[in-house]
Amino acid sequence: ADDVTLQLKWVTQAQFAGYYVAKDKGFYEEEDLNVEIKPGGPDAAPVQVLVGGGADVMVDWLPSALAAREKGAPVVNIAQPFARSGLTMVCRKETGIERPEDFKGKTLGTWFFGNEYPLYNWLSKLGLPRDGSEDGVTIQKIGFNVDPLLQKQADCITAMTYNEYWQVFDAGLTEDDIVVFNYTDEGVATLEDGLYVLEDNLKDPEFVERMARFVKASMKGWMWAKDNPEEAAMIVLDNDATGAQTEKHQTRMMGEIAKLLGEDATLDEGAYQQTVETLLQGGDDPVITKQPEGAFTHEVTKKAM
Amino acid sequence: MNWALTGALLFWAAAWALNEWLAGLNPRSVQTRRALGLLIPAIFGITLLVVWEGLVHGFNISPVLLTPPSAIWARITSSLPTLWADFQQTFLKAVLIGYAIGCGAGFLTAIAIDRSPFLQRGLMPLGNFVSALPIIGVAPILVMWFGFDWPSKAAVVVIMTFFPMLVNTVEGLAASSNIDRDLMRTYASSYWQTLFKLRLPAAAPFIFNALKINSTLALIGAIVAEFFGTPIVGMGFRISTEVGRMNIDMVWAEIAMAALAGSLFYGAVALLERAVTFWHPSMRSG
Amino acid sequence: MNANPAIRQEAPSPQTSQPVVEAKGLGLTFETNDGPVHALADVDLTINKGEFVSFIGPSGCGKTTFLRVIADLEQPTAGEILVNGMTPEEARRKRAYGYVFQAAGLFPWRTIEQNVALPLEIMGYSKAERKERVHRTLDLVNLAGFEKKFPWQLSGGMQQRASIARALAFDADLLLMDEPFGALDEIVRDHLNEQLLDLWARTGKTIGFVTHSIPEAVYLSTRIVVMSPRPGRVTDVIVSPLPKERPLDIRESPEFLEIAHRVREGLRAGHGDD
Amino acid sequence: MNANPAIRQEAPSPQTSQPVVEAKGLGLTFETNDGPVHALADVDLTINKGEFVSFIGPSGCGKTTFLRVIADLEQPTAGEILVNGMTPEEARRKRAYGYVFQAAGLFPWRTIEQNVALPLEIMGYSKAERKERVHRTLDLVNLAGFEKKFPWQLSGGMQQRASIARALAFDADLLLMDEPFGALDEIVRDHLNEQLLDLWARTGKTIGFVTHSIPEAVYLSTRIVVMSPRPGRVTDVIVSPLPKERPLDIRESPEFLEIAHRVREGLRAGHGDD
Amino acid sequence: MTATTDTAPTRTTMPIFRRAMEGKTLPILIVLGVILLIWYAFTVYLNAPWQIDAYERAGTEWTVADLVRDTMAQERPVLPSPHQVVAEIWKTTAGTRLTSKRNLFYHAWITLSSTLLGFVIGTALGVLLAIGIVHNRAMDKSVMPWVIASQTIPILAVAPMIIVVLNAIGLSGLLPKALISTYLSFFPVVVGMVKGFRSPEAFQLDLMRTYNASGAQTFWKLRWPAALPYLFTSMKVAVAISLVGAIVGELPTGAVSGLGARLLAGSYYGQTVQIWSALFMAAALAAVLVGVVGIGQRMVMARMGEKP
Ligand SMILES: Nc1ncnc2c1ncn2[C@@H]1O[C@H](COP(=O)(O)OP(=O)(O)OP(=O)(O)O)[C@@H](O)[C@H]1O
Ligand SMILES: Nc1ncnc2c1ncn2[C@@H]1O[C@H](COP(=O)(O)OP(=O)(O)OP(=O)(O)O)[C@@H](O)[C@H]1O
Ligand SMILES: Cc1ncc(C[n+]2csc(CCO)c2C)c(N)n1
Ligand SMILES: [Mg+2]
Ligand SMILES: [Mg+2]
Repeated sequence: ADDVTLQLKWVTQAQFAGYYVAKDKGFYEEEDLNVEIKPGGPDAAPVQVLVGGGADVMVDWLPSALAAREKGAPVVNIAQPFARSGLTMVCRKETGIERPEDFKGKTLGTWFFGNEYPLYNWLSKLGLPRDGSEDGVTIQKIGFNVDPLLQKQADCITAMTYNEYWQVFDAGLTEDDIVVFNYTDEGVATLEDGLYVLEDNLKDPEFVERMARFVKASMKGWMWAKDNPEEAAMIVLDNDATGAQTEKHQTRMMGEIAKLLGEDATLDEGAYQQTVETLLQGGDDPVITKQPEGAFTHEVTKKAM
Repeated sequence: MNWALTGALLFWAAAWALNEWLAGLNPRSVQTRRALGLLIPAIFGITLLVVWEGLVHGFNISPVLLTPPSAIWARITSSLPTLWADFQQTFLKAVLIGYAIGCGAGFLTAIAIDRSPFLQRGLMPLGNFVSALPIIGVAPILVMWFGFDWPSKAAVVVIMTFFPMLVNTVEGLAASSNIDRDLMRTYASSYWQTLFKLRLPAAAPFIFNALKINSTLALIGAIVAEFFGTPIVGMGFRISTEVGRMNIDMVWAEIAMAALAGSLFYGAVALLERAVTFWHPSMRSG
Repeated sequence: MNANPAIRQEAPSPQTSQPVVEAKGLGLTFETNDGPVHALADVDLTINKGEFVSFIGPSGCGKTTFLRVIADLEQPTAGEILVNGMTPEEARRKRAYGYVFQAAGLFPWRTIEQNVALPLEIMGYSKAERKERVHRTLDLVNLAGFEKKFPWQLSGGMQQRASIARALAFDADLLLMDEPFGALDEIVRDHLNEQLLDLWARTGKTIGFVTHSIPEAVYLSTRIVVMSPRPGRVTDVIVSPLPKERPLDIRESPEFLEIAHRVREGLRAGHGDD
Repeated sequence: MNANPAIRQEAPSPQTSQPVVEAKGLGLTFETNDGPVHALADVDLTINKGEFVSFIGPSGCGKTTFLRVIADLEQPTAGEILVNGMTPEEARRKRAYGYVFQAAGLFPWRTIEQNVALPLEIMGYSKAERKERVHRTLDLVNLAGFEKKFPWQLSGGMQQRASIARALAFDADLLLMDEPFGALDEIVRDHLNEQLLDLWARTGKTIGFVTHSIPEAVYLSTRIVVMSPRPGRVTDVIVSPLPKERPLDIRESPEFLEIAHRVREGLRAGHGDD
Repeated sequence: MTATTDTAPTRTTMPIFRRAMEGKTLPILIVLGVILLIWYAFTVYLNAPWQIDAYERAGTEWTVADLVRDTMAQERPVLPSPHQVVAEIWKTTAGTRLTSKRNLFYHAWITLSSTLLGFVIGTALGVLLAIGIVHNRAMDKSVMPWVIASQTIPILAVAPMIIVVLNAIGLSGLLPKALISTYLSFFPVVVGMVKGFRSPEAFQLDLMRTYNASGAQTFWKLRWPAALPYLFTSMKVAVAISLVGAIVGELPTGAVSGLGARLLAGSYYGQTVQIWSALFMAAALAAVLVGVVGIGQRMVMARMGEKP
């Protein structure tokens, strides 16, 4: 069997259920692949792992992939299982925020590590400076949880529809207590969770063919997970080495993830172009400075079909 | 073997030989000796940088993994305003204030419990336990309690520096010899007179020991705490975000600044130590 | 054990017979992990004003302990002791004595001058008076000119003199000295012995002096107290017939040698094998 | 300065006149931050086989330095010195001497037995031989029965004897002792002095002995070398007329006192104020 | 450690109570009790705003007694109450199979193994460096300043990157985490051992010279035994800091398992109680490790004739 190492962007959770299912259900084996899945973590960049040769393929968000590309790490999108963005901004209703324009003078908490760019772009669209002034907004870097919202340290925080959003309710708030802005609805969505490889590797037809089998099996896993959310969640739980995940939360996450999946893994060039535009407009300190070339290929997905 | 690698290795060998020779010299004048004391480590440091540069070029290491010192230097010179702002936020606010409060509180607590052997016996083991709590566990909690700005980082620094100071001061207060304390007793000296005239001066080397340890701990604590929430400035903030943006040169620029600031801080405390505890046998030579 | 009982009794001091230290049935037992250690047992001794009393005896016989009891640094567990007619604690609070320890024990962070001024600061002397007294006592011990030096910049003998100056700086009439010259070489020691005798003669202080050296004890004292260990007892008290004026070579005189011999015999009797 | 020039000259040793140490015009200058320190200047001295030579002089006069030069622990900067006819370094490599330092300096992590065995281990003696020699030398210094004790379990005097045993364990004919009894009390010291004399008489070793104590020097030596400082010079060499058999109370004999007096005079002449 | 200079120690046999007060256990218990009380007070104080909010949203009537009870039983408290933490620790240690991923001991074991590996490498490295520094002037002069400077690099902050880069050059599994521990733990060992190797006095070195001892003999018979007390003291510091390194090293490796991963997972899913229990487990582990080194120290020192 051919070896493939997959580097995830985050810890083991239903966000990556498709890959775990494919491994668990033997879909990779059917394609004669021996896949190792490496979970990721905070402040570690999957791109570095890929460049260093620690993995063949990684799950990453398009903004950080494009940034890496411009910095001399030529990564290429070979498949895009997630067609939609799960990124939202969740605000407390009591702050008086009803529309994005009301952000003025408020404190917004966001994750960094590349996740701040869609927000920056949104704010510059809204004409709100990020300097903490009366007429602008105060940006804060928050950790990967919803405490700042609960403790009222921030008026709004970024949240994934499939994860943090639900933690807000778990903590005891209700739908009546919060206002949610979806990045997709605001036209500032970026493509999330795509599969990326190093450009040089694609020159090798054997590699391309191997990736095609990988993508095919992965998508089979994703479709299975979509159809069997409870079982998929259990598979994820089995693979979680921290033993900290709960069944309730993972099942719920799987349900939300299912809504983000596309029909197949083909990258939607429209969505790609929108992400690129978003990033180019990032204000004074844009993520990328020029239109990227060759940052994606349909070659693998075509073969996988 | 390519030229970059070979060059670096040759440089290394040459510098090593040079240092061996320099270290073997035994100059008479104090100035020359002091200059040698700076020159030898400097040559060693430069060698490290040259070898690093050689390795990066020689092995063609991707810039997203490791940047050569030359690129880091270029980045430092081109990003001074950012670096300065980060330095202000992390060092001038969080570190210095946290350091002062943490060391001060540790010192005063030590004096306070000095009169109670009971409290000492009860508090010291628990103190050791608390100081064994890893900061990465404590930092998020403090960020939750003290908010995003520098006070929460200062709080982390306070927690990190408090116990080393407490433990060392308590130890130092016990360091004066029995004879010296008996001497004070023959003068019918009061508690405070004995404290200020005998026990605190005798404790100074211990207190400085804590001040030195704390000078490096404080910086590390403040930087790590910034990983868990911060306004968008600060050395820890920059390090964590720039990794995500693949600006590894910027990451190293911050690291270099942290190391420099830390070394200078340490050096300043060491100089102060030399001035205050000039009388201690370990300080008398040289 | 004692050849001549006649000179064993307490002799009236040459001066007025005013007692400075009076111990009666004094005993001190340390409780240690290995059981009690009887450091002193049944010590009766009176030191009169103006006397120079040496204590000699093998290691561990309680010489230091006795001095420390006088200084209120240890509490006796039996008997009683009066210093200037008061309890040792009262006497200490009244700053009745100066104490010189074996090690010079100068504070290394203070200059010689500041070291000598230490008790004066604690006792609240004015700045001017401090200065005057430090000057005077440093002169007395021949250390003028070394005021600004730190202790470690001085030889051992000079340090010891500074520590004597420190004990002299305030006007205590009683001086307790615990092997003050033990660490010094013979020549320096001779020299300091001479100076100490001189000082004693000039100031009329009462001195309690612990030593290991027989010639030193004989040379200095008006009375020599020989002690033996386990428990620490006074086995012999020898009154010196030597005159108050004592040139160094009095040590080669027959009287001197005779007393020294007696002291040695007394010691030997109380001394087991180590 | 010296009353009797006749006994000042180098006297032939009582035994055969075979030189163990020969110094000619020996000088040693330390370079320090404050300029050169002349520790030894122009020292001429021969020590013959079987002699017991004491070095006495004020602190800092170079006694230790001279012993260290013999032991190849310092390099002379002038003149020359031979030990057993070799350079000091060769002699050291041949393990020609045993050295006893002022502090007993036993390794606290070794038992007495192991401490004495230390030089034997280093010199590669077999286990059986080590055992035998340790046993023998501990017997010699009256420490049989204390083999398994650690140093801190022994009194100061016993520790010092153990350190002498350590220097005796390998068969060096020359013993260099630098104030070996300086830290002990007088009674213990007397005792060890007797034992050392006895040992010297029995083994016929050559001994170089540094001391601060005049009676000790006179009591022990066949020859006393008086030194003076800045720079360290030999100012007087006094040959002892005392017999080889010396009971302790020889110290009260007139001959003894006379030599002691002479030594004291010699010392005083070379001694400045400290 | 006499507290006051002005009262002489009394030497009477003391009653049991006094004896207990002068031992360690009772003082620790009493101080611990006070800390627990303060902790409970803070639990109520810090969790109250949220609880009151919750009451108001739900429109329930509440009394102070309700508030106290409920603040101590929140699901994601700002500060969990001590008994919540204890219950969680109990549940995740005794309450689950030892080999289960949900067992805290399992995670402690993972962390422990990289701690120990890092500690051993760090100690060895520290000792070797110290040997070099003591025996070579050039090393002494050039390395020492950089050893100090190395500790001013915020390694904890760059650990994620280091781990990834180490992974990239083929080091994975236990070793990268352990290397973070090594980096932190070698420092106290170098400093302590340089001091220790230099602790023999000049005359002791001279003594060896009079025996014409070789460098190796001087090292093994003098410098090494003389340095052992320093070694143990530094190892106590090193093992505690090693643990911190191991925990930090666990964060970026995908927070797969170990106490660091538990801390992180607790933080992601807002499980304060889980964070605190992991924290306490870490501190307890540190205490045990330091204790074990202490026992080793006592055993070795006893064999080396240390005064009891
Ligand atoms: N604090 C203490 N606790 C227990 N035992 C003590 C204490 N202080 C002294 N001792 C013991 O009391 C005895 C007398 O001691 P002391 O110091 O008075 O002797 P010394 O005559 O001064 O001896 P040295 O000549 O060695 O100074 C010794 O056996 C000593 O071990
Ligand atoms: N390593 C050294 N560097 C510089 N000066 C030294 C050194 N060793 C000794 N001296 C100086 O050399 C002189 C002679 O010293 P030495 O130790 O031989 O004297 P000593 O006669 O043994 O004195 P003591 O009786 O105090 O032991 C002294 O002035 C001393 O300060
Ligand atoms: C390195 C890195 N960390 C976090 C995110 C943001 N994010 C995406 S999915 C997810 C899991 C929780 O919902 C989080 C936090 C990111 N994009 N990159
Ligand atoms: Mg004593
Ligand atoms: Mg000497």
